Parts: sequence; C-alpha cells; structure tokens
Amino acid sequence: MEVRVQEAPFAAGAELDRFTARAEGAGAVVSFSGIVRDDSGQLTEMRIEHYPGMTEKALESIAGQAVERWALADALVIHRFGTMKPGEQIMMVATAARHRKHAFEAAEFLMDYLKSRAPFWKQERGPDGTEWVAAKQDDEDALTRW
Amino acid sequence: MEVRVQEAPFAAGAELDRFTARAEGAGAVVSFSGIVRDDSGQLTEMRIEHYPGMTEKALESIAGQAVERWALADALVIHRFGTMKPGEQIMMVATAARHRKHAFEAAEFLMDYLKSRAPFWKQERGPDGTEWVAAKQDDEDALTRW
Amino acid sequence: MIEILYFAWVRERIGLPREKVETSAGTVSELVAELSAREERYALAFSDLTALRVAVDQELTDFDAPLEGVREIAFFPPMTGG
Amino acid sequence: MIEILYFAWVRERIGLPREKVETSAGTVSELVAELSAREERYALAFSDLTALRVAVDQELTDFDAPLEGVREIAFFPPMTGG
Repeated sequence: MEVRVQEAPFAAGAELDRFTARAEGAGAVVSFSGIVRDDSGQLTEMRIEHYPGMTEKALESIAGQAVERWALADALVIHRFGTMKPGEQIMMVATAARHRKHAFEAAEFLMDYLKSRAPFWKQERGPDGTEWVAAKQDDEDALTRW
Repeated sequence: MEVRVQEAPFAAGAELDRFTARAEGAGAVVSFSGIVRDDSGQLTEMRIEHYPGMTEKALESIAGQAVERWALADALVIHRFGTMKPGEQIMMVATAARHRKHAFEAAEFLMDYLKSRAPFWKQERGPDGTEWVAAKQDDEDALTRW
Repeated sequence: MIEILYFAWVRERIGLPREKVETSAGTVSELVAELSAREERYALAFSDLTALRVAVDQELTDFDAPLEGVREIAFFPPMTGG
Repeated sequence: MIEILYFAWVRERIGLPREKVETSAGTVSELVAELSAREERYALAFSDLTALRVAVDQELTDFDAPLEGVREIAFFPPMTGG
C-alpha cells in the first residue's frame, strides 16, 4: 500500500507500470486519474489546499479499509496540492485484485471517500477572481453505497 | 476511439499516458489491465485463440456502444492473442469522461462484454498438458446489469 | 458454398480450423444436423448445442438463424476474453 | 492551550491559518460559542455550522465532541478532494 501527498506533478503511466509490476498474483488492475477540467473555458488555474498531517492519515485510513474489505493485492493513492493548470493531473488511485469486480469496486470506494472525506479544498481562478469549489450533494450521497 | 487486436506485448503505462493526453475535456480517466494469473502455481503458459475479422468488429461495436451510452470523450481497447506467461498483461481498456461515475461504469461495461461477447478463447498449459478455460456463469450473469 | 470455421475445442474435435461446404440447409440447425449425420467427429462436436455458440457472417446469432446469402459460419464454445 | 486551524474560506473569513487559544470550553460547540462572542469575524465564519466540518486531533468528528485532552482542532468547509 502506498499513499503520497505531494505538490509535484506525477507520471500516471509510470506509476501504473510500477504498481502493476509489484502486484503479485493480481489478475486485475484498475486505475483512476483525475484531471483539471475547464468546463467554462474561463479557468486559468486550480489551487488545492490541504491539511498537512491529517491528509496523510485520512488517505492511509481509506486505503487500508479498501485493502482489507476487498482483499486487495495492493493499493496506491497519489494526491497533489498547490497550483495546477487545466489538463494537469490532480490525483490517481490504483487497485490490484485477483478479480476485476473487486478491483473496480475498491477503486470506486477510494474515489468516493477521497471526494468527501479527505481534507482537500479546491479553489478555481478565472478572469473575475477566485472561487472555492462547493461540495456536491451527489458526492456525499455516493458514500451511502458503502 | 481505438481498438487493437495484437500478438505483441504492449506497455500499459505508455498507452494510458497517450490516451489521457488526447482525451480533451475529460476530468476522469479509468483504466483496467488484465494479467495472466497463476493460481495453482502450475501454469507454464496461457494461449489465447481468436477469430480474426470478427474480433475487431465485436470490439469496435462494444467500444462504440460505450462511447455513445456514457458520452465518453474517448475509449481504448487493446487485446492480445497468442502465447503469454504468468504475470504478462493480456489486455487493457481505458475510458475518459467528464465525471468519474461515467468513466467507471463504461470501463466495467467494456470488461463485462469483452469477457463473454468477444471471440477469444483461453487455453492453459501446465505440466499435465493443456486445458480450455471454461466460461463462468458469473461472467454471463454480469451482462444482465447493462 | 459456405465457409465454416471452428475454434477452440470445437476445432480440435472436428480436426480442422475451416472448410468449405456445399449445403442446401435452410438454417444453422439444419446445417448442424447435416454435418452430424456425415461423420462421427461432427456428431461428437455438436452433441450438446447448449455448450456451443454460433456466428453467422461474424455476428453472434442463434441456431435457428437462416442461411440464405450467408458466406461464413463459425462454431465455438462460450467466449473467455478479458 | 489548544491549537486551532482554519482552512479554505473559513481561514479567509477569520483571517489567519492557525492560532493558539486558552479555553475552558468542554465541547467543540462551546468553543465555537466562545470564539463567536469574541469578535465579529468569528461570528461570521461560524454563522452556519451545517456548512462547516470539524476535526479534533486530525480525526473528523461532530460539534458536540468533548475537548478534554485535545491538542488540535480544525474548522473547514466540506471537503472537495479527488
């Protein structure tokens, strides 16, 4: 299990290859990457604030729960903070399991918890200034599934 | 949309990076990789037979359905045939969507259809000879979800 | 003339990957009956149709599919991709 | 002495990222009331508690959580990771 909270960009493909190579006995590897999206065409950058110390603890707790619940061979969480441009990768998770159903479910669980239970806050900057991204009720509701 | 049926190995990480780079406007990229598993410790190799011509048509049809149904920015399917050792990657799919739920669902849909509706047949070779892998009722049942 | 293809253990039981056949069968089922009557190895391969799948001109279909205008038929076990 | 941390717009409204506070409050709610009585900017930041989340010693918790033995409290809006 590996959890990283970092400001620097990461190379998702290289991370996926490394993760897959060490996931012994796994038949299924699922990855998710989150990318800064510019729906309005007005986003100049996104800034992510986090709570150093608690962030790492929260991510390790979430990843540990996923590993145990789905008997994962391995799990990876990388989440950036700081300033990013549209198109840049914000975060990724990867899960390795014997069967595809478990790898998919565990990755979705990780994402649902990351969205609403890990101490990150997104702020968007455009030509008219900055705005904190509001939490979505959909994301909160997604947790009831688990 | 890209569909490839090939005997040669592929580099999942490089494919994921290339796919992500061209998936404009997507906020979410999901990938799945399938790996030759050796549960018994007796597998010397896996051979995959396919139906040239029909395989490509079936995969393109499945990928096209996924792109339309989940309004994907892009979809990728790579599936190998021929002989592979335990630990080698058999196939991968990737999906790019605006939101994570659609990227996850479309990737699971692709996998469920690939398992039971694309003309591939797996044969395992061990010390006692070869055996065709039997289709699983679970995999057939998984299709009822869609 | 229809081209028939066999895959996986169906190919092994029949002993060849493909063959061209002259037939007046109107459906896949009639073709299966015709082949099964011809030689023991076909009868063996087609003994349990629930364990088989069929594609007509590279599209999955049923055993009652008509053969008019068809160029290629394939018989194989349930698929195991992914 | 308890260390209080503020994040995102809570930090902006209160005007500082962290501070040390001497308090006799028994619960998070009591601490919030104490701070809100102290200065307008706190009252503003804490005006709608349903829009806030609280962590005590880096674990998410509720506003009725006790403060005995606690070293660090953080107030912030609902999280938006991923």
